[in-house]
Amino acid sequence: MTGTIRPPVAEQTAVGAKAPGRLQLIRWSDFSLVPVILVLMVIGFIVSPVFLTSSNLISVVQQSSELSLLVLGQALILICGRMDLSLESTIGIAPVVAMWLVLPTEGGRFAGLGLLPVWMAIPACLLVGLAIGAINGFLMLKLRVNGFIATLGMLTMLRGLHIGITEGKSITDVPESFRYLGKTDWLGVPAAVWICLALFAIGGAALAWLRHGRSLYAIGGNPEAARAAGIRVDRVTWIVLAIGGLLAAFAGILYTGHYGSVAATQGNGWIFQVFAAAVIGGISLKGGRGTLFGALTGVLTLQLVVNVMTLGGVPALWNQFLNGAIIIVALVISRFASGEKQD
Amino acid sequence: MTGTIRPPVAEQTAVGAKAPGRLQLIRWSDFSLVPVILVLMVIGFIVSPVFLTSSNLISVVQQSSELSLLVLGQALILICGRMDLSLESTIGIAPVVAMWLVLPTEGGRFAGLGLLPVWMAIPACLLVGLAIGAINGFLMLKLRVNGFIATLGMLTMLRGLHIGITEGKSITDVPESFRYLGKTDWLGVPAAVWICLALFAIGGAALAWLRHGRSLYAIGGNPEAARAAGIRVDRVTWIVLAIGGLLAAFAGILYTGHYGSVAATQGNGWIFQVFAAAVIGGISLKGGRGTLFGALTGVLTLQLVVNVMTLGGVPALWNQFLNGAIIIVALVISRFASGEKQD
Amino acid sequence: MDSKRQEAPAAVHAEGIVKRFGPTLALDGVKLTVRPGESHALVGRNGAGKSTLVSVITGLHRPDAGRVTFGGEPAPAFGDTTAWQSKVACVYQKSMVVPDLTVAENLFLNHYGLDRAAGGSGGRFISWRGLRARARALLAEYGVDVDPNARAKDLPVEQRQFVEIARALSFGARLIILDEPTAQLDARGIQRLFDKLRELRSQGVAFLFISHHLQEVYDLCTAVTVYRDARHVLTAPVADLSKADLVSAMTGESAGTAVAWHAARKTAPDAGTAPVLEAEGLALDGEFEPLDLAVRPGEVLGLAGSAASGNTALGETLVGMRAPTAGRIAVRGRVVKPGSVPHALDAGIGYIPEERHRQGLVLDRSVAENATLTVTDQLGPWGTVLPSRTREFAQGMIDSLDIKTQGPEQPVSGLSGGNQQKVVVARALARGPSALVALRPTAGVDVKSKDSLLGVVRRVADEGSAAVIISDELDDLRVCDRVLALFHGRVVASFGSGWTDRELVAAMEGVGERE
Amino acid sequence: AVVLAVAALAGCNRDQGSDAAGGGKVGIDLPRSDSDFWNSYQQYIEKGVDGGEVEALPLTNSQNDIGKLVSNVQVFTDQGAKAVVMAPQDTGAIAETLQTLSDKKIPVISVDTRPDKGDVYMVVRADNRAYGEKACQYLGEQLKGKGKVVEFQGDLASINGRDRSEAFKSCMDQKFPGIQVFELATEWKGDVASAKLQSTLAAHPDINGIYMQAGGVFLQPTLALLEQKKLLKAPGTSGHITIISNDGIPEELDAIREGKIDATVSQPADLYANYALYWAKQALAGVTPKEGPTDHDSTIIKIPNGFEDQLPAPLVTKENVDDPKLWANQLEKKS
Ligand SMILES: Nc1ncnc2c1ncn2[C@@H]1O[C@H](COP(=O)(O)OP(=O)(O)OP(=O)(O)O)[C@@H](O)[C@H]1O
Ligand SMILES: Nc1ncnc2c1ncn2[C@@H]1O[C@H](COP(=O)(O)OP(=O)(O)OP(=O)(O)O)[C@@H](O)[C@H]1O
Ligand SMILES: [Mg+2]
Ligand SMILES: [Mg+2]
Repeated sequence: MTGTIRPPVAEQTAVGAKAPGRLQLIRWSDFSLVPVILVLMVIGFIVSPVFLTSSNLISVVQQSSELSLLVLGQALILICGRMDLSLESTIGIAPVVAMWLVLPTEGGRFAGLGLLPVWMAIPACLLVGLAIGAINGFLMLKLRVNGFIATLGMLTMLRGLHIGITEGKSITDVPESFRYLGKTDWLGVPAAVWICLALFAIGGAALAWLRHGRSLYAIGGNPEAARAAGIRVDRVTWIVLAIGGLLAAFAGILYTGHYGSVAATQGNGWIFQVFAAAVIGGISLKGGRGTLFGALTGVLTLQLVVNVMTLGGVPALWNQFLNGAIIIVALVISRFASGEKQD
Repeated sequence: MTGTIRPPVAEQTAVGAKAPGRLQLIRWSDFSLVPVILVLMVIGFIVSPVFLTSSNLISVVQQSSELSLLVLGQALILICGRMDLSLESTIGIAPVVAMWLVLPTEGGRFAGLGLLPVWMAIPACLLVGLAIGAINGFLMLKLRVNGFIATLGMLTMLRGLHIGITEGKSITDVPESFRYLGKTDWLGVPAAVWICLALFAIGGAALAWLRHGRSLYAIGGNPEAARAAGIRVDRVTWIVLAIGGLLAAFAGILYTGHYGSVAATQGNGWIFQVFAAAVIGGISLKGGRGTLFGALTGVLTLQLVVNVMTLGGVPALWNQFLNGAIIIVALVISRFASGEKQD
Repeated sequence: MDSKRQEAPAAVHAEGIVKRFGPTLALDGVKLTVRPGESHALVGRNGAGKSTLVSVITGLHRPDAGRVTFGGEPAPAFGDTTAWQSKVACVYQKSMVVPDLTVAENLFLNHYGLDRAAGGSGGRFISWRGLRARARALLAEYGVDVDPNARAKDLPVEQRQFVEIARALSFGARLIILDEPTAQLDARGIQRLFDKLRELRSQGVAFLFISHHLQEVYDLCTAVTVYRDARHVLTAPVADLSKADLVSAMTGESAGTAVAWHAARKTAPDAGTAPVLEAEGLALDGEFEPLDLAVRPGEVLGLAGSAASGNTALGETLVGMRAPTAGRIAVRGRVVKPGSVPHALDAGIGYIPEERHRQGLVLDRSVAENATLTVTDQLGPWGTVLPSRTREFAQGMIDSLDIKTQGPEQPVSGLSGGNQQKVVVARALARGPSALVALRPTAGVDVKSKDSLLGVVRRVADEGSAAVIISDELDDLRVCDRVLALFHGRVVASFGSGWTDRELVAAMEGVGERE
Repeated sequence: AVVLAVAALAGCNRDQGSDAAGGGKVGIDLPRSDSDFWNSYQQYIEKGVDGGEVEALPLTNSQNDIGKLVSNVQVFTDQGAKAVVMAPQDTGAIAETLQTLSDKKIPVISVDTRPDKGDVYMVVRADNRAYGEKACQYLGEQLKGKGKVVEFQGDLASINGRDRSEAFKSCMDQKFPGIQVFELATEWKGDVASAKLQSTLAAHPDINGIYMQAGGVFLQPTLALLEQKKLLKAPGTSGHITIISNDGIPEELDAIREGKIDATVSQPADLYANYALYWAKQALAGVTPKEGPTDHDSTIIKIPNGFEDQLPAPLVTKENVDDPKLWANQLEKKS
């Protein structure tokens, strides 16, 4: 009896044997929005023949690219059981600070400090994003204040900083390095789209197959248990928050390149879209559940809705109403398709 | 035989004994913002001698009155462990629908349906609020979708409905009944302020001394335990959500009276303020914790900050930045003053 | 008189109860009858359906089929929990306190002594002063020294459990259900509870008592019902049933012979060999005072102590969950960085935490993922975690620990409590620890599983590792080669493997300490 | 119901789509739907389109979001628009899009704002700076160069608001140094404006004048507050606060008639719409605009990236409030 009781130790089993069925990395619930997307496509096609042209579809995905990066960052943060509202401001303030540091003190419309050489613009921007994420981490993990309100404060503060620095104007003298990514096509599809897809793929792979990626689920699901299992909960959370800021800053670079300037309202009001996309895509606000693929379908759904409504010429007055209605409908569909209560 | 089955305790002790200290209905943490308010008052006094005049202070509380009603509703909802973002739109849509039903089909700038007599304006408005809360309850409790996103959808949808009905214009032909409360003074203080204080007092008393009020804490703290204790969790939650909508509609009446018209953007962007006030005031976003008194101090703190900044002539460009910074500072202070981690 | 009682309607009678949770059939047409004044035990292995039945007969779950009567009358409508409460009071297996509320309020939750019928004030408003006084008196009756103003979440587990028990018993119901009430209590607490129950029984109150400690069944109960795999197996007077018969009814196998894991009476480990796990001057302010420990290869050390003895804190310090205020810990001579679980893990310390739901499991994730949480660095090259290796590894664990599950992919939340506990053990063993620290490893685990879990601990030691069991359950401590008894943060006694129950309990209770 | 609506829309739109090849269709984007002014603009646009001025694709609305605007323009080009009418609220960020459109040889009519960069066929606007200056001039004259004036600024991130603020400020500084200006940032919110005005009034009860950058949002809250404070006194009486508004919506004209406010700068929604469509038609016809005065009381000037039709923005006071040429007086009441 005792002979069989001793459980295997990891190294011993490494040789492996017949695998009795794939480990379900992907659940059906992750695909719950796919039918919605298909229905939207059919409606789109009925509404306008333009819908299915590659140029329209490419423009839909390109317009999704910046939002999807925020959703990527937010999804990672949500999976490990936190929230970061300030991503919405980071997408604007990070490029602003970078340009402030880089642009010359005179000559342009926007007077910078000229402290750094121009090639530093992108690194500086990313660093600012990282720093913002790290500050959020400090507030949540060291001071232990409520993350929702702390990042809400950051959101307001950073937006204020943005307006303070730019005096409410958009910055149009954007360094060439920023423009490049927003304007270039690779294989006929905007570079930004490829980059987003790549980042989602990397993120998804890390969550599925890397030990640190997998640890996010444990941390979000039960931080105490994760700690007892030897996961450095605070450190990982902090890194994830910083990565969230980094991704938002990168989204800021793409946005700036895409529209050729840093808008004064860059990212304003996006955070609700971000949450809606993530949750409709199956990410739990309580942490520990969801996949990046789901989040991506969430973004696409919302973006397709907007596109179809535009093509369909929905009266502007009723646009927002439909938008809200569709969020609710998508939410209900995703809840019943996945069969899980969402509490 | 059965007579003695009752454990003897209850009768024996009903007489009670020496009470060594009040039952802590109010904890120190509820007062954590009081020092902040005092400091703000000192700063205000230094900044401008006008600050401490009764007319200025009355204006601060009057401006807080509509926001504080939303906070009251949200606080009740948060205490029982839910959230309602759509309060932000309810404050606008409820008066709009009421007027739509009441105002004549022609003659005014805004064409109503003229379905109801004018005296029905206020009851209709309140009913609309109640109905919105009930719909939120249906989504959360029957369909079991995520409350945050469902009410976010409602927020967007109701805002869209508002714009759709009013065609984006403000409604200025407001019935006299709406104006009355916004304009009247009782004992030198606006009626709205008295009403708010009364509602907070009633709410606070209900939470402290009524069975159904107390049950909110149990529901928010541990819904299973609440159910096992015989509390009708879903029913109570539903009622609380409806009350939240009702309070928001009432706030809409006060707002409309106060500003003399239903603005197209009435309440736009308030929900973050509402959450910030509630959390700074010690209400937990996880449910089951906090008092209405705390929530009220939260509202006052935020409103005093705005007042002091206006009086101090803070440059407009840096207004928002300071606003955000102050949310964070107040949050940190309230966290350390109460000594509780806020996770 | 006996026959007269037979004719009185049953305090509760349930029959043909069927309850499904998705694909799981939790109850398959079971029946149960508790007569007035009877103390009735319900036993069965983990996942047999006991707690589900409790939920059904207390009105928390609606059965898919079957019918429940109280005293011959049909049960109240589903959802009318208040009506159910007048029929039956219950201490659930799951904690049913509201953590942020005070003890007084938890005791009178939703009643507040307002109902005149129940001897209350009949007023509309809650009288906190009266409530507090009544709470204090109620607690005093159980000898629990708790401030009624304390918040429930600040109480130790044991006192919280007493709050729940006191609440259930104070309703004055004729039928009281206790689902594993003793799992969180120490010996003295159990004694107090039993005294109270016997007193109530003498007043004619009926009990349904669920426990995995069969001895308690024999101590307290007159009749027993056994469930196995969601079915009713037998109901019999306790006196007619030997312990071995009871166990074989529960497991469906003829009772095994001597327990396999009992401390092998081999020669005590050679004092000369270097200790595997060593602690010097280890102390944590407010929990335990400086103490030295040394556990040698092949040795299982028991740290016995009741709830307030500080033994839990000691265990958590050993594994790095808490940082000691003084002292050092070493494994095989290597000093472990204090207060760091990853370092402790690398040094070879394995950890079975006390409360599985708090520290042991990520409930939403799969069995495979939970079981491999500590070995994610060994399941693939370059920090990857290969699904195939994860699955294989988990399958191995499931087989060897006999975990009842649909497969490695099933979320842990769908397992029964005992099987969940086995997943926690699997997680601790996954790294092949040289020193295993187990806190109350068999809490809430059925007899058979308990055997196998303790057997695992024993085997780990026999293969040359060291093990520390921190518990107040005598059964757990029987595997140990050496037992140290803690009282108020100090080691008060030390035993070899030949201790008697009485000695050890006395030491844990602090009787005759500081000789 | 939503599905039905979508299907219905789908149905009617399909017809339009199929004959798109027939003529030069114009894509028209509206900047926002929550303001009186822009909704009036929309009505005039729809009237013009229905009247056959141009053929238009379904109207879109970019909700004050540059990203939405860009995607709407993309949709227009996908649908084969031959000209685009837009009102970019962010004059910097639209540059890329203008570049793209110019590459595709699609002329752009920019309404209300002058893009910083990128080619436009015609900018149709009344100068926001002129609004600020007119308001300053009027207040300065009424107050005889001294006193205290409150200015409700719009959103600092809005070009229109900023232009008005800057022009107002520089005019006040240069021409009326005796007037003290309190600038209140409001984010275009009436309640914020009311709260800040109340605080300012507490500190300076002797406020003499108010400049509201947008009547649509500030008018009613301000009047309500002044009424409550009993500060709403008839023009000419002592303690009268001179109020000048901006927009020229019907409610403002009513208020002028009732003597509640003194003046407003009328932002000509009708002219915006009419000349936006007019220039779109000219662009489709391939006409090159000429500099100089026009037949509609405006001047066309050359700007670095195109032309600008500077529409008149009349100052409305009690004297001319009933002028039928004012756009607000042409709106019939709802029936
Ligand atoms: N809420 C639920 N959802 C899904 N399955 C459930 C649920 N509750 C119980 N089950 C299933 O019902 C079965 C019986 O569970 P139950 O809790 O009644 O066992 P038990 O006899 O109390 O076991 P233990 O001795 O471990 O307490 C289990 O296998 C479990 O999988
Ligand atoms: N969400 C759920 N999904 C599926 N099954 C569940 C769920 N929750 C509980 N169960 C089932 O309910 C049963 C009871 O679980 P519980 O946590 O009460 O432990 P238990 O069975 O009483 O075990 P123990 O006696 O060891 O404590 C388990 O068998 C479990 O399978
Ligand atoms: Mg159980
Ligand atoms: Mg159990």
